[in-house]
Amino acid sequence: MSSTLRTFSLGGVHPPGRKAPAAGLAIEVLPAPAEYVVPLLQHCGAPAMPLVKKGEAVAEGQCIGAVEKGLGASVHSPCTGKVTGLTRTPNPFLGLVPAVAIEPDPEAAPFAPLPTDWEAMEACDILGRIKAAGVVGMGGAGFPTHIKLCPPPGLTVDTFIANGVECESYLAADHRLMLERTADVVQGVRILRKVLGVERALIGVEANKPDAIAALLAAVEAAGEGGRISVEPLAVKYPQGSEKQLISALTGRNVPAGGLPAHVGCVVQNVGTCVAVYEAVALGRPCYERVVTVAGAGVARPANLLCRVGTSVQNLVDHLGGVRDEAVKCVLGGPMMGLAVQNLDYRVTKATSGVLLLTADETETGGFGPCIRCGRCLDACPMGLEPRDISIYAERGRFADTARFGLWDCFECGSCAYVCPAKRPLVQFIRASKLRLRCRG
Amino acid sequence: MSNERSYTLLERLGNGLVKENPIFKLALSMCPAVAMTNSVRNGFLLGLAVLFVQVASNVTVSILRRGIHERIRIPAYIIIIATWVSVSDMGLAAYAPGFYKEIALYVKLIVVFAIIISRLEVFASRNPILPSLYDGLGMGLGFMFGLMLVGCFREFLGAGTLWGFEILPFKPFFFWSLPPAGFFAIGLIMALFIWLERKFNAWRAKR
Amino acid sequence: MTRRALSAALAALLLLALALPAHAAGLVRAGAVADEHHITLELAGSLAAGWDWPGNVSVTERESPDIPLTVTGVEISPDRTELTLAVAEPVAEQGAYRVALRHVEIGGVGSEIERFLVRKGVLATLLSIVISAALIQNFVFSRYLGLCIFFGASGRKETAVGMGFSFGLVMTLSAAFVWAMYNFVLRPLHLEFLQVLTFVGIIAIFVQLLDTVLRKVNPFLFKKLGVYLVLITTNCIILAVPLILVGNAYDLWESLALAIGSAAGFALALFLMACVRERLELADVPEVFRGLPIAFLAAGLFALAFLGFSGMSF
Amino acid sequence: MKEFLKIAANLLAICLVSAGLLGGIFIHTEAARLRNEEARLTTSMRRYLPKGAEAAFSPIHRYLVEEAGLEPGVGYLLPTRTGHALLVLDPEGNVLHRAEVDAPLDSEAEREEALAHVLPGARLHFADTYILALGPDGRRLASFISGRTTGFKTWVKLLVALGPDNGVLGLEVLEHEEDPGLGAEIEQEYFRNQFTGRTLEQLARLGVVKLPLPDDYRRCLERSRWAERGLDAAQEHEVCAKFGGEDIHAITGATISSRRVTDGVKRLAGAFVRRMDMVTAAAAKAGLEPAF
Amino acid sequence: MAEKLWRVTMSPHLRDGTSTSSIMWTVFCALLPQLGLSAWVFGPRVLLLAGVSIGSALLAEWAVRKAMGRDNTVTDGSAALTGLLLAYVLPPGVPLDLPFWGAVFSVCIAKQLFGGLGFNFFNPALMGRAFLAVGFPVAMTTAWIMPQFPGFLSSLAAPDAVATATPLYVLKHAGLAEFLREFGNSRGWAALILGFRPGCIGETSPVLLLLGGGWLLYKRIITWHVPASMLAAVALLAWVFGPEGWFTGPVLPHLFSGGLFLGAFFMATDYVTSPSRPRAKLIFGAGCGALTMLIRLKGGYPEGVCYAILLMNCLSPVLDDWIRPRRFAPPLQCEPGKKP
Repeated sequence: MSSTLRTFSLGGVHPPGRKAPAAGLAIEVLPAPAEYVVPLLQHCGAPAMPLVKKGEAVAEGQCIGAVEKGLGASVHSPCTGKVTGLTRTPNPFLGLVPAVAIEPDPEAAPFAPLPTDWEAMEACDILGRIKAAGVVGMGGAGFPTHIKLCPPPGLTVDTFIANGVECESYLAADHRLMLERTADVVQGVRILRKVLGVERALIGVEANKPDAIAALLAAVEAAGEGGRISVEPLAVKYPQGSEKQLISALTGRNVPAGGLPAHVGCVVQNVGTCVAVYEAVALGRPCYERVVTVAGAGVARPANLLCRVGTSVQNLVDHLGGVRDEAVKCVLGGPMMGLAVQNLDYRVTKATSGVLLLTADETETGGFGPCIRCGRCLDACPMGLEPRDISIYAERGRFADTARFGLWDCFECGSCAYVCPAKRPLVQFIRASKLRLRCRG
Repeated sequence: MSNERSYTLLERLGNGLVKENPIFKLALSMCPAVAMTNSVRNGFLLGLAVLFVQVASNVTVSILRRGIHERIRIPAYIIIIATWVSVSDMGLAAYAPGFYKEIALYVKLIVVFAIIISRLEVFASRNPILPSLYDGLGMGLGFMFGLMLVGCFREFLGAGTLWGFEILPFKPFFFWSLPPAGFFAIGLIMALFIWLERKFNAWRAKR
Repeated sequence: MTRRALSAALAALLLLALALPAHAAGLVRAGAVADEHHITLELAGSLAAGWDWPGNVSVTERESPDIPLTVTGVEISPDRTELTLAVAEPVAEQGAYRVALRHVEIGGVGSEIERFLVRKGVLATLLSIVISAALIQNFVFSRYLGLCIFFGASGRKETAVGMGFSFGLVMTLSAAFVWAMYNFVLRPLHLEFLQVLTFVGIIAIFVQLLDTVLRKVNPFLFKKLGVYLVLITTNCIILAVPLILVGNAYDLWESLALAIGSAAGFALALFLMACVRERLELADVPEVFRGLPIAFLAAGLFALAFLGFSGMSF
Repeated sequence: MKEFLKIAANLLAICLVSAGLLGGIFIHTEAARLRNEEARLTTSMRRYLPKGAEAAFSPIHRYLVEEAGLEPGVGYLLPTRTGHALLVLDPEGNVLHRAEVDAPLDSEAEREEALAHVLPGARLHFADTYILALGPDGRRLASFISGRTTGFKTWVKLLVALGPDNGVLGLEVLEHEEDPGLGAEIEQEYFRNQFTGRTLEQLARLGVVKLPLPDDYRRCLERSRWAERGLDAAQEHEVCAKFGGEDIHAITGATISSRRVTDGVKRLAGAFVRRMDMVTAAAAKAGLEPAF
Repeated sequence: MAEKLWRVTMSPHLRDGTSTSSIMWTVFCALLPQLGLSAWVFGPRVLLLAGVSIGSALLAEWAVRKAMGRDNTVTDGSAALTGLLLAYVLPPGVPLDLPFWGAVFSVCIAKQLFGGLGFNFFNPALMGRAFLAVGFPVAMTTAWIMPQFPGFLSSLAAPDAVATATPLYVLKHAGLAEFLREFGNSRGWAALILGFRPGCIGETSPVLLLLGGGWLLYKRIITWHVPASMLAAVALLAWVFGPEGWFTGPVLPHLFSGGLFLGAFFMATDYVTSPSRPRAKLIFGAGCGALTMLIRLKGGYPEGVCYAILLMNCLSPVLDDWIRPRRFAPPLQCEPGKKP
């Protein structure tokens, strides 16, 4: 059965799904914490400039950080309250980033949506709204959505792809969104299709979420888009959620190395982003909320929490009954690409898809051995690169030689390290090589 | 010539035997060191031939150093070496026929041993006769020493004998008297040299 | 495309050379030593019925026509165009044997006595010289020659390829020259004792000449190969090959085959060693073994592996 | 141009000087080389002669004589009582040619020249040389036959010494490329000496057995090694007599090499005896008096 | 509550269950049935040989790592596997010091001096064998043992096989006719296929080796490429270059009477010394097979698997270099305006 389903051609691995508890749990709303610290930089790019000062009162959804130029997205206040200070907060990827600390006002009224008839709007106006709402990719990378929606001049886009794959283990945030806000997903897809001016839209979902597929099919029918939005079940394989792999799986087109999806006529957005776009465009609500899966054997109670940007991880965990003693590792994001953090003071960002508290049984903690040249990493790499050779050269400090093994095409999905029997930290070697070469070059 | 340093016999001998030992340090002319060292005697005799050629050509080149035109330096050196090699070849064939049979090819190949021409180029062409003679002696003896050391190692381990005399009544490791073992013997002895040198340097630094 | 066709044609030619033994115009078309005790003859036509072998077949070594080998049986193929002679004494593929058939009628032509010399074909001989020099008696791993350059030029793959190529060029050309010099000058004049001097002189002059010509004609190639040219003069193989071809009294073609084979074998050894050493640079080799000592050990292992070719004969 | 001439003159001078030097040394050493070579050969051959026996070594050179359209003949350049003669026989032993040769025959070149003179038009290929040790009365004391046979890997070059009655006096392995430790053991005394003392008839029936060499037989075969702690003469004689009539014990792990060498010895000795018979008969017929 | 210390490592935080040592021990176990059979038919001394071999390999690994001041790697199983494989390529009657010296050579010279596991470019066990073959030639060519059977199976023994001659030796030096006389009947074939014939400790039973190899294939520790292409190359060449002329050769004797199965499934598939890409593996396997047949038919030894694999080991860095993974997509051409 699964062999007839489409998937990407090269490499890929099958990590254990471990989605069971979280996937069955409805999204639950996290109560407002005592303080939000909203990072002004939530993805690689330029940090937003703060628009508020200490002591200033802010309203929920008010823009508190804006980006004038460069790669960036504006940041909005997650609550009505008072700015208690401009500080810095750690970000697992980016180090210490500027942030705005806000103390919520418990009595404030909830955000009032501002329904708009988006179908009557021009595409560029919709794009403007998306930009103003600070929508970013909710899949994990947090790339500003409005930039992705403007393909470089000269490239024509003919296909929009909604990414409902969620191939990372444990995570179920997108799954729950597709189940509980199916109609919003479809609306988001329709909006984005309009922005891009394309007819064809695909929603790729892995076959391990049959309920989501069924719900989406029904919602597409209900929206009268039966012929134009197709829901595509895909074989389960990691990293299908990566843009290039998803495009390859759905369309058979391979994005050239160093190219954009637009080079093969595609634009990909996460289903979470579709919902955010829907909220921003149709309801006028900026992006400051997201669903975070908290899972792993180290957490007292797994859950899918709807929480606001700036909430601390500690808040999430405390709400769920705290941490078990066996937990040894806290990972922000999925287990394959997420980052382990040394404490729980990290803040939820727009890109935080999960918080995993892993026990020693679930995760690898031992040291690594020499490469035995088994070649599994070569077979696993979805990009057809040579992690083995990169790691061997990097281990001897010969970083300049690593480029010819495809260093720059690596998006660090971790498939190679997952299969490595010597437990070599291949991704670490790759990252170190990139860093070293960037610094030098 | 530019190099007017004075060299003494002792200094040159030390240089050839240890500091720039042709086999273990310069790693030049390894072919006989691998192929001809399964007995000390072969090593000694081939070393002797090399010693003769090295000294003779060093002296010859040193004498002629002002007469040889710069452009044909290399061909001239090669002809000089070839002459002395032919001399030793014929001499050995005539007066040591039994031994000559075993190493005939290698005696002829002394012509292309890199150590000889490199000494001519590096030393003899820039120095007067006496230092050149000393240098030839040093290098030739160093070469002979290298061959004999490897020979000792292999003959003792391989056949239980030294210079044909039975030391052990059995053959400890037949393997070492086989030709491919030459590579292993040289590799190991080279590493030993490096190790000793490091120890020695560390010891001297401590002093 | 053309390269592929060319290599296919070459391969076909080589196979042909292996497959086809010597040809002759007589009633026996071809003959070969099949194995240690059998010689096969391919007849030009079918053998007339009624012929029986005892007393009618004789086999001798070419060198000893007066000492007949004991023929213990003759097998005639069903279509009567092939004879297999069983011989009591061992015969060797490399040897040459005279076969005489008496009172035979083959393809309608009768003959009182039909003689045939069974030996290897020319192409097969040349091929076996090439293979022997390249693999079985590989100069580096089986004869332990050319080691200075072998260790000196096997650090990088590009160097190894450049060295192998220049070496092959000089080797082939100088072998031809040396052959001519020896056979037309030194031997007729009984100047064999000048062997070493002339050979090395020819090689040195050749290298110098190539150096000069290349510098003028193809500066690009010179830039690539120039460095190696000088080194070639101090490579044992370059002198060993002439000495061997003179010692074995090879003819011109055999000399060329020897030169090509040994150059190919040397290039192969260099290339393999370069691959290994490039990989060794990444390895955690013990401090004192870094560099030359480990290269020697690697060469020793190669030599052990190349023992697999020992005793091979074509 | 002047520069070029200077260089050329320079190089030429070096070449000429060295060639001259080598020429001089060659003339001096070549004579010594030949003398020494011969001395070495005769000493090694004398070991197979009775102690104190006076012997002269005279070679018989064998040639293949090819004339157009004919079965090749075999030419023997042999010493006669008066000088040398060339005797060409057909494979059956009938005389095709005979000629007295009266020229210096010391080197290959001289022989070639002399033969071309007595047998113009024929193509001669040198095949091999038998060396006979002749006593003062012209009796054959020993014959030395060298030839090659296939070994396990490549060729093996053998030297077989036969006595006056064509029994084996000894065997030497001159060249071989057998595996060290296996086939290469054919050069060891314990293998070679097993042939010593076999009569021609025994040799003809000689086989190879795959049995381990008995210890006391080995002691008596390895004469040089066990000389001081070995057996006394009587015991040795007894052991040799006991095993000497049996087949050759193959070298452990190298049965094929042993068998090939044994075959080679049989073939070389057989061919030699047959040829000597033919030559003696033909010489008598042709009115030649060979020196043996 | 004290601040909890969280472990920080790079992604991915999930790992596949296999580890270097699990792979090594799986291969080790896949080899064991053959050892049992050998102990049964050649006598329990075989177990002693294997024990000495494994023990000295482990000892050598420990000692040389200690001498070099490196961490202990005895438990990763690679040394034990080398020891076992070395014992497998020895004749069952060799003296006990052979496996010791062989293992010391394999582990110290062929592996650890080159940087240890992962950097040895020759299969250590086979290198050990090549070393023993030249260093102890007599024992390595004569120490064969005729299989002994418990009564009820004695009918499986090949009838009057010459003691101390392996089937391949008979095939090479006595000819196909003699081989067929000894093994040509159904009992002979059964003995060849089941493993009741003289040979190295670990090569006798194609059936058990195939089982072990099949298990490794099933566990995805090895892929089919190398064994399949090696067996195919041997079969093809054996058929083409027959003793009686083209396309007449005996395929089955060449497949079943040597160390081919051991080599194809357990030696040539060694990760470190064989290339990694499927296409390279096919070439590698075919090369092993071709060289095996070249040595068997034309070379100086009756069996060529060991040297064939060693010779192809020389080429595997080259093959790895030439045959690289196919990239996901070619790099972007410098014309951003057009779709590639």
